[in-house]
Amino acid sequence: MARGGTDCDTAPHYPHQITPVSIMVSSSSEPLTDGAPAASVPRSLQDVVIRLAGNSQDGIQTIGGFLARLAGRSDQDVMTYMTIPATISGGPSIFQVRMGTGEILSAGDQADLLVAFYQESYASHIGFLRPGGVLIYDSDHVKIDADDHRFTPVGIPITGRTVEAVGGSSKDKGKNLFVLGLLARLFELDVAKLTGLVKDRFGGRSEDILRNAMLAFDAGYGYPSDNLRQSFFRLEAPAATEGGRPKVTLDGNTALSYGLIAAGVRYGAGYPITPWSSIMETLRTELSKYGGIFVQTEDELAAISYALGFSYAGHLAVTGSSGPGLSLKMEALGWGTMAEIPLIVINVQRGGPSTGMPTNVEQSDLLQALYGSHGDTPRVVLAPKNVEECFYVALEAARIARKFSTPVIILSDQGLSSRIEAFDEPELEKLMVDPKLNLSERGLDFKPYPLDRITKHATPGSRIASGKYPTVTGLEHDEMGHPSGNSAMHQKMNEKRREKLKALAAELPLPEVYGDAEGDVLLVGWGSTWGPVREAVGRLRAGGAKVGQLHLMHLNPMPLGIDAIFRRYRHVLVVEMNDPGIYGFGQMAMLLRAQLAMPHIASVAKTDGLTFKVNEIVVGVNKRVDLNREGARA
Amino acid sequence: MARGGTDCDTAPHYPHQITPVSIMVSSSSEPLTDGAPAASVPRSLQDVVIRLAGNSQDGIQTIGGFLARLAGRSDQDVMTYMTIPATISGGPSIFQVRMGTGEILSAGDQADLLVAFYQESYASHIGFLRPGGVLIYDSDHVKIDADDHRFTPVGIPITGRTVEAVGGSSKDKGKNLFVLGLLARLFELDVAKLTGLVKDRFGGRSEDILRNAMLAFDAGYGYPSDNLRQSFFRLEAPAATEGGRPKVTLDGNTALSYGLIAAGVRYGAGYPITPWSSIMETLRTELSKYGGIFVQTEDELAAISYALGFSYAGHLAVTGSSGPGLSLKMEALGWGTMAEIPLIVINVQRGGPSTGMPTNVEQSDLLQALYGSHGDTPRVVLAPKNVEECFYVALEAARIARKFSTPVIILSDQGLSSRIEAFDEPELEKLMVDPKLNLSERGLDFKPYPLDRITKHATPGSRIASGKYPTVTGLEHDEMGHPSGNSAMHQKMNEKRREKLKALAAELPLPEVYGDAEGDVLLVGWGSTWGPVREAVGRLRAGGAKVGQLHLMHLNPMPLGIDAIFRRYRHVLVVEMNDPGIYGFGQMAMLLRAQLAMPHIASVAKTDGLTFKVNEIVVGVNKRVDLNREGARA
Amino acid sequence: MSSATLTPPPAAPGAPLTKKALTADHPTWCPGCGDFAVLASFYRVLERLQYPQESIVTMAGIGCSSRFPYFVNTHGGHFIHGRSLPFSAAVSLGRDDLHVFVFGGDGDGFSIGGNHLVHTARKNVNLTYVIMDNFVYGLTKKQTSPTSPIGFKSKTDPTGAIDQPINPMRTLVNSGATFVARSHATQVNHMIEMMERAARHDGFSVVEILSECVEFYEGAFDGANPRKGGQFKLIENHDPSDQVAAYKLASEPWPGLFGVFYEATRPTKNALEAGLIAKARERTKGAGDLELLQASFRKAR
Amino acid sequence: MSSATLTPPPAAPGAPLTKKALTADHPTWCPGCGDFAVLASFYRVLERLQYPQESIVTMAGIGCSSRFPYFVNTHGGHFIHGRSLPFSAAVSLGRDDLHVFVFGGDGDGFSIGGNHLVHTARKNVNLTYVIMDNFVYGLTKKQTSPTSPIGFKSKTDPTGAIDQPINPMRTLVNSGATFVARSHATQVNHMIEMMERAARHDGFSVVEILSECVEFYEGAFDGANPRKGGQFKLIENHDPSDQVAAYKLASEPWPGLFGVFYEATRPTKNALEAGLIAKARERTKGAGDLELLQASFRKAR
Ligand SMILES: Cc1ncc(C[n+]2csc(CCOP(=O)(O)OP(=O)(O)O)c2C)c(N)n1
Ligand SMILES: Cc1ncc(C[n+]2csc(CCOP(=O)(O)OP(=O)(O)O)c2C)c(N)n1
Ligand code: SF4
Ligand code: SF4
Ligand SMILES: [Mg+2]
Ligand SMILES: [Mg+2]
Repeated sequence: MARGGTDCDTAPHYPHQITPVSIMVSSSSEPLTDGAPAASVPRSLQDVVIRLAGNSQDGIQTIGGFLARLAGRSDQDVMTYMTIPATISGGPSIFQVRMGTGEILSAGDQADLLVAFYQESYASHIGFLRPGGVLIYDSDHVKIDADDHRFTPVGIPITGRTVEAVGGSSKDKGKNLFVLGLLARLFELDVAKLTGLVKDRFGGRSEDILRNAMLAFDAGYGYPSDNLRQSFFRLEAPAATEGGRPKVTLDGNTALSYGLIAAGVRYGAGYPITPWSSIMETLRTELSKYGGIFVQTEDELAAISYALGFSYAGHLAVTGSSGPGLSLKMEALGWGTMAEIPLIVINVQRGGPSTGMPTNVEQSDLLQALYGSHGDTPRVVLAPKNVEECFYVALEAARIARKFSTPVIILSDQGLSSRIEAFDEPELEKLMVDPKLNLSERGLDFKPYPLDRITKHATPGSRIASGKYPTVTGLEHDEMGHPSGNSAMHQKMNEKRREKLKALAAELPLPEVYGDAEGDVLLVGWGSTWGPVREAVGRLRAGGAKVGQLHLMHLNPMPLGIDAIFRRYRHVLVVEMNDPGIYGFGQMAMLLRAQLAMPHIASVAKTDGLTFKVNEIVVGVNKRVDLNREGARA
Repeated sequence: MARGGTDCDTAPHYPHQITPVSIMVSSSSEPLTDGAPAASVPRSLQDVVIRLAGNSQDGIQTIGGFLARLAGRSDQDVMTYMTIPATISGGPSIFQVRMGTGEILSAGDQADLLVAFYQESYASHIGFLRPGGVLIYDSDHVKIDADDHRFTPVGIPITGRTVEAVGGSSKDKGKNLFVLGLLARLFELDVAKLTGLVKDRFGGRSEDILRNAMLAFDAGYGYPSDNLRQSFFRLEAPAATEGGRPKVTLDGNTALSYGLIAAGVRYGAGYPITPWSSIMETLRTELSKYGGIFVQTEDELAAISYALGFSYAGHLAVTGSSGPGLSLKMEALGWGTMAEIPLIVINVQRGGPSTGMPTNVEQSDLLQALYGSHGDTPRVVLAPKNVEECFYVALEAARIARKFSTPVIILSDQGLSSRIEAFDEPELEKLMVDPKLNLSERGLDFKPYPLDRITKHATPGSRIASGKYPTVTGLEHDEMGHPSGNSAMHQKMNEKRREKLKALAAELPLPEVYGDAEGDVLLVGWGSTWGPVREAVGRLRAGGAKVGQLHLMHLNPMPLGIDAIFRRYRHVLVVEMNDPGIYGFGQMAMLLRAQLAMPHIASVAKTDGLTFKVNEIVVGVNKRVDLNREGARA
Repeated sequence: MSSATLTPPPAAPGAPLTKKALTADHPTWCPGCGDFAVLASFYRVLERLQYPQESIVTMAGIGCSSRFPYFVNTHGGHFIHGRSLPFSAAVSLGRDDLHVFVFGGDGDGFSIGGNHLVHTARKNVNLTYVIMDNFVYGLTKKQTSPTSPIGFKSKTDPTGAIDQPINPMRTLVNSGATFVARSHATQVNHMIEMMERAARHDGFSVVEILSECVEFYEGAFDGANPRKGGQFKLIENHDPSDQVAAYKLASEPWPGLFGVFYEATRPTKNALEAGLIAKARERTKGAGDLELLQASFRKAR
Repeated sequence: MSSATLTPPPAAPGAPLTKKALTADHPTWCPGCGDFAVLASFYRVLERLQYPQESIVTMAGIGCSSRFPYFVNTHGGHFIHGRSLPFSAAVSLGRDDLHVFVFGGDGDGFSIGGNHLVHTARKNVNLTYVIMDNFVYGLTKKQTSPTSPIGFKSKTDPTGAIDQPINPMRTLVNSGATFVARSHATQVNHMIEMMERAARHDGFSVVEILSECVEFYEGAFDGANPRKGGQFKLIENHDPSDQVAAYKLASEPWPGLFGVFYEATRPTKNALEAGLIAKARERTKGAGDLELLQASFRKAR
């Protein structure tokens, strides 16, 4: 099966690289490939999807990350997707990179190229390769189905060649870099940049490690693949890059962390949990540079208590967690609402309920974000749609928390947390918020909880001219913050806490509808379903239906005017990754139906722990709406 | 102002008592009363409302309790209402008793008789006395407004006479019993039963205490009030009592505790919090008699963990709390949903959010009960409508928990918890559930989580014939309970957990509509608003409108067929004690709108921490619905 | 609202801080409650310390004792049950210019809040924590507390408590707190001394004060009250820096000893975090916030 | 599902309980993880104890170590992070016929679960708790744990941990646990002995086992491993019923001592609650449940 060693085994020579911009893939059969090819017309791709399938120990996340970073550096759009085994000692794992010149909206429903390290990788992922796609497999480990002619298989003794290149001592470590080299050659990637990334990563360690890494890379790069390269992938010169800002490639958790820093957040507290942890790790590392403190606490109850304490002390603070940890924060969060303390709470959603599916994606904590605490606790809830918005949502959360003196919850998710995307470097000069304590003396009429205005606390350390110091409390209270058992006061303070959210709603811009402004179906989404929904809108419109997309970042309160938009469509389908519940509606669909009582709001919801595939949305829409029949009726 | 001592100061002689059944009150002016009376036509009352207003130290709760117990013993309906000061060292406090022969549905919007111990009591509560009502005040403490002719004031030197009767040593302790004696004479209450209650209560303590209590009682009873009595209150012979069961008078928390015992619940755990505590105190005291254990834990997180442990060990267990404590239980409760453990969780709702209004009533934890945990956690939520149903709801909760292997939340409230009502003694012979462990060997095909059936756990201690022992876990799992990261399995298990609630819904009876079966307005309620809503229906119908009432005990899932009922009314108004939120709908209204998307569902909601007055509902309905105009249109 | 009439006119900046300026609402405790004496002593401590009024923060959890901050006219407040320490630790860490005092009961501190106590102590966060221990749950009206002795009859142990109570001094000595003392609410001068020393201590300092709940546990501490025939025995001949010796002292039978059980110097978390910041700033050579974040983004290009 | 092929046929009732019957899934721990040895030793302990298989319950919280119950073919499971003790205490209290074992890590037990540990211990609930202490958060991939030593570099302390760690032995000795021992995952026989003694102890028994996380804290316990040049020093000449002496022993510097630090007899909560029931039944003269409840209602007439 394996094709074995070939002719050219010399040290590679790097040609002058051009940045790949669009990639032409032809699937015509050439001698270097195994078996017979399927479709053979060369076709132009706007983008390419590469899936690397192996075990988590093989370092495929590492080379996937290199590819994504490289694409970003080359002004391409990129999005990655990975799975992490839930077991501790590793196990099957994938990394998928999609890159191209157009706007990349999802990680791709199908791969153009699959690299399979093991038999299991081949078996589990071959179904994901598009017909006519290329399969590169480690011929030392994988035996493919010779009768499967849908793909173009290329067997390469990855293990053998790596061991050969690096030397016997290091077992098969380095296979990932061999593959990186191979891909660099195939796609004519910018080797200088790529090896720069490799050196950045491994340079800090021992000389040996870097040397071995480069040996493996060179072996892959030098592996005779010219036939394959020339026939399968034709790389075109890059389009002139726009004058715009440089691209950066980050994962969602890092983007969110940087967003917090830009927003002037310098204090926080947390407790580790997947997939939230990397935010606290980043902040713990970064904040001291900015003069701030991030505390790892004994549990999540303490974490939010610390965060509220920091905020009370005048430093808008952040805490966060994932599902189980959020549940533990609900009592203190209610205090934050009652005492009207500005605060940012991040929830990186994962599969629930309970410990659930810790390394899978889900959007099932929305209702908890709104209603998780006892009592009437009006909540501000935001969700970013992609990695770039992870950065901006932090700024918006901080703005709202400060202006309305309230906790703000950000719902990110496991998918966003680890996926890498390229986006325009933010204009920090304009965005940076300078955190400052206001310790000025407060006037004679100072009251922290005036019934007719939004609460503004006096930071401890501030003198109060009247000599009457305010208190913060979770008991119902009067305008000075002193406990009050007065019935009318309770009703008024409930109103006060509720009405400020209405004031916020009134200032929010109504998001623009993408696609058709009226017609058959409006697809409504929130959070990370944005990309797949947008692609689905494209496909549905291509099929002749009139379809629009409305995507919400402000989940509660919502901007005004959504009802008018909804009325322009025959169907409103809310696409979300949660369970449709006993009445058949996903969590956001429930909120919208409750608010608007419009029976044409329904759900496309699922909870398989995986990001929506574009096709799943298209199928979901067609299942609920007979677009043809209706189109005919219209 | 005080009328001073009068003629007859001899030891009282108890006439042969007849049980008062209906009470006639006339407000004609008689020599014994101060000032001029208001309306003076004698009128028959179906029931009488007595409000005692003093300080919490005065023991007015005690005598109120006696009155309520007495009424119950006399086969009358009764309902009480009290306020407890939120401060520790006591403060203004009231106890209100409403009793009568008809069905008593609420504690009454207005009092027929007000007893005011202090100036503050007078000032705060005179507005609650109906025009023409009788005001008895302690003329040693209170100076009334002589120009207020709306009421019939009767000044009595309560303090002086009590001190005189009991002897100087005991300060003014005993005023409450003086008043009890007075009321016994006025209403011709059953003195034998009443003094029996007094002896039950004080007999256990020192001789002195009981003697003093009886001295004070006698002084009140002997106080010359014959004029007043004869002219104001005419007591009629009791109607023949129905052959039915004897009446019992209990508060809601005790009824709930007894319901749990009847349901075979023998284990539980909790942490003190007002107004939940008395349930745990009762269970801690009672369960050992039944061979059970109730553990006071270090906090609420431990409490629910213990309860889940007991249930896992085969003993359906209970935990409970009020608002803040419920928030702390949300993580473990999610585990209970995931692992499908039968469990009863009681939440005695109080004013929220946060520490809120601990001694006030509210229904603002409904959405938390449904959505307080992260992830998709289908929940069973029940609420009792009155004290009697506190007993039966426990039986229903236990039935559901066992049959569907699921946590069940019972939402009671502060109002129900402490209010005393009379109801037919339950037929325990038929109702008692015998708790039994099932330690039989489980068959070869045993699986705790079969996809096609409802989960039935194998109690530890049971042999498993296959030799393959099951696990319980909060991770997503396969049919044996072993963790599974499989996407399809997650989706299927989510469905399994959701579908069993649908199965439950299908077996629930649709509650009957009270009042008009179609027409202008359907008033929907849940929990303790039942009584005031029912009275409001009566008043609205008396005004000519076509009004019905639908009251839900099963809040989630709901019985099927509610939509059809809703369609028969032009307006559906949900009456509840919570905040209408940023979109204008109370919590239950939100759920109904989300489920049914019917725009004619709206809210009559408030959060002043007090039970709904009947009139507030009537006014609330009229504000939202122009019954006259619509009636004309119809 | 109700506090309006009770608040004194503000002291001029720089004027000495008096009890009058510090008095806020009239305490809502039961007449005779031990907590009154703790409050009065605390006013005296603040008069001695003379911190600027606006720099004092008094916080508490939930309980009778935890209503304390309402009666002290400074910044501060009432957090949730059992978690006043992490809240207040953040106030201290975030604002080294403030003087942070935390008050609470035995239930708040040793039951629901027991873990936070231990972890705040091992972190040695710079603040003073006063536990008003009455061996009972006061606010919720007489349930067994983690310090209720075996046999104590409460609403949750009608036939007498059966669980072994915790030993506050042993627990505190072991926690890592760097100042641990014990006092009695009837011994005003001792109480003032202990609280003042705790306040002046750099690090996490705790004073447990036996403070009688006259409503639900009358006479609980008579055994240590000379006026009630008890013995108020002070610690003598003890090296307070010897943790094992302190542990041993704390094991004395009821009513035990009073005074400072443990006192040590160990870097506070406040100082350690300041150290991390200083080191980081050294590495980044004083770059401004904008520069720093720009550099991070540059690396992500 | 995956476990289907791994489960052995059931042992006949009465047949001796073997490791084979006790083995469930293949552990998902990293190769070399110390927890493997703890598991193997636990099988041996159960083989020695010969409890009926169906009467054994193994529970855990969340963490690498807490996956333990999946690998033991008995009733049991995986509760939430930090709260396995109250859950398991109820299993023990509710069912005196069961043998309850609880497993967990240092984060689970001393961080988020620290308070439950103390309160389950003071209540002396009859169960055995094994803490697999690796001085790090394993499952979440290398954050500082409450036992991580100062200076340990983790993802949350990239320049080294700064908070003073807790001392597990001191904390356990003080907690009120009635059996407290310490062992090392490389010392199999010692570990078996400690776990067996803990299991046979009537009351709350705890064994802390130093169990290396080869992935995130390699070599952490070499100092106490003779094969790695360390010293495995056993406790000698110690009266394990002397709590203060145990506290002192627990204060020895790293790597400290191994063996039984504390062992005492004190009524278990199981026995105390049984006593309450017996007394109540005496008072009610053996009335049945129906009669009892009827009597309560009669009083409310
Ligand atoms: C989460 C939560 N659980 C329970 C309560 C009820 N609660 C308030 S104070 C208190 C305990 C009071 O005892 P302690 O801390 O000793 O203070 P004391 O009143 O005796 O001064 C409890 C259980 C609460 N407020 N919040
Ligand atoms: C409420 C909650 N918070 C956080 C987590 C994430 N989490 C899982 S295990 C763990 C700690 C693991 O450390 P340890 O208990 O020492 O066990 P180890 O993995 O080292 O054996 C954490 C923080 C969780 N599952 N639940
Ligand atoms: S109940 Fe006890 S602790 Fe509370 S105020 Fe009264 S005496 Fe003090
Ligand atoms: S991460 Fe550490 S503790 Fe977890 S299985 Fe691997 S070696 Fe063991
Ligand atoms: Mg107390
Ligand atoms: Mg660990």
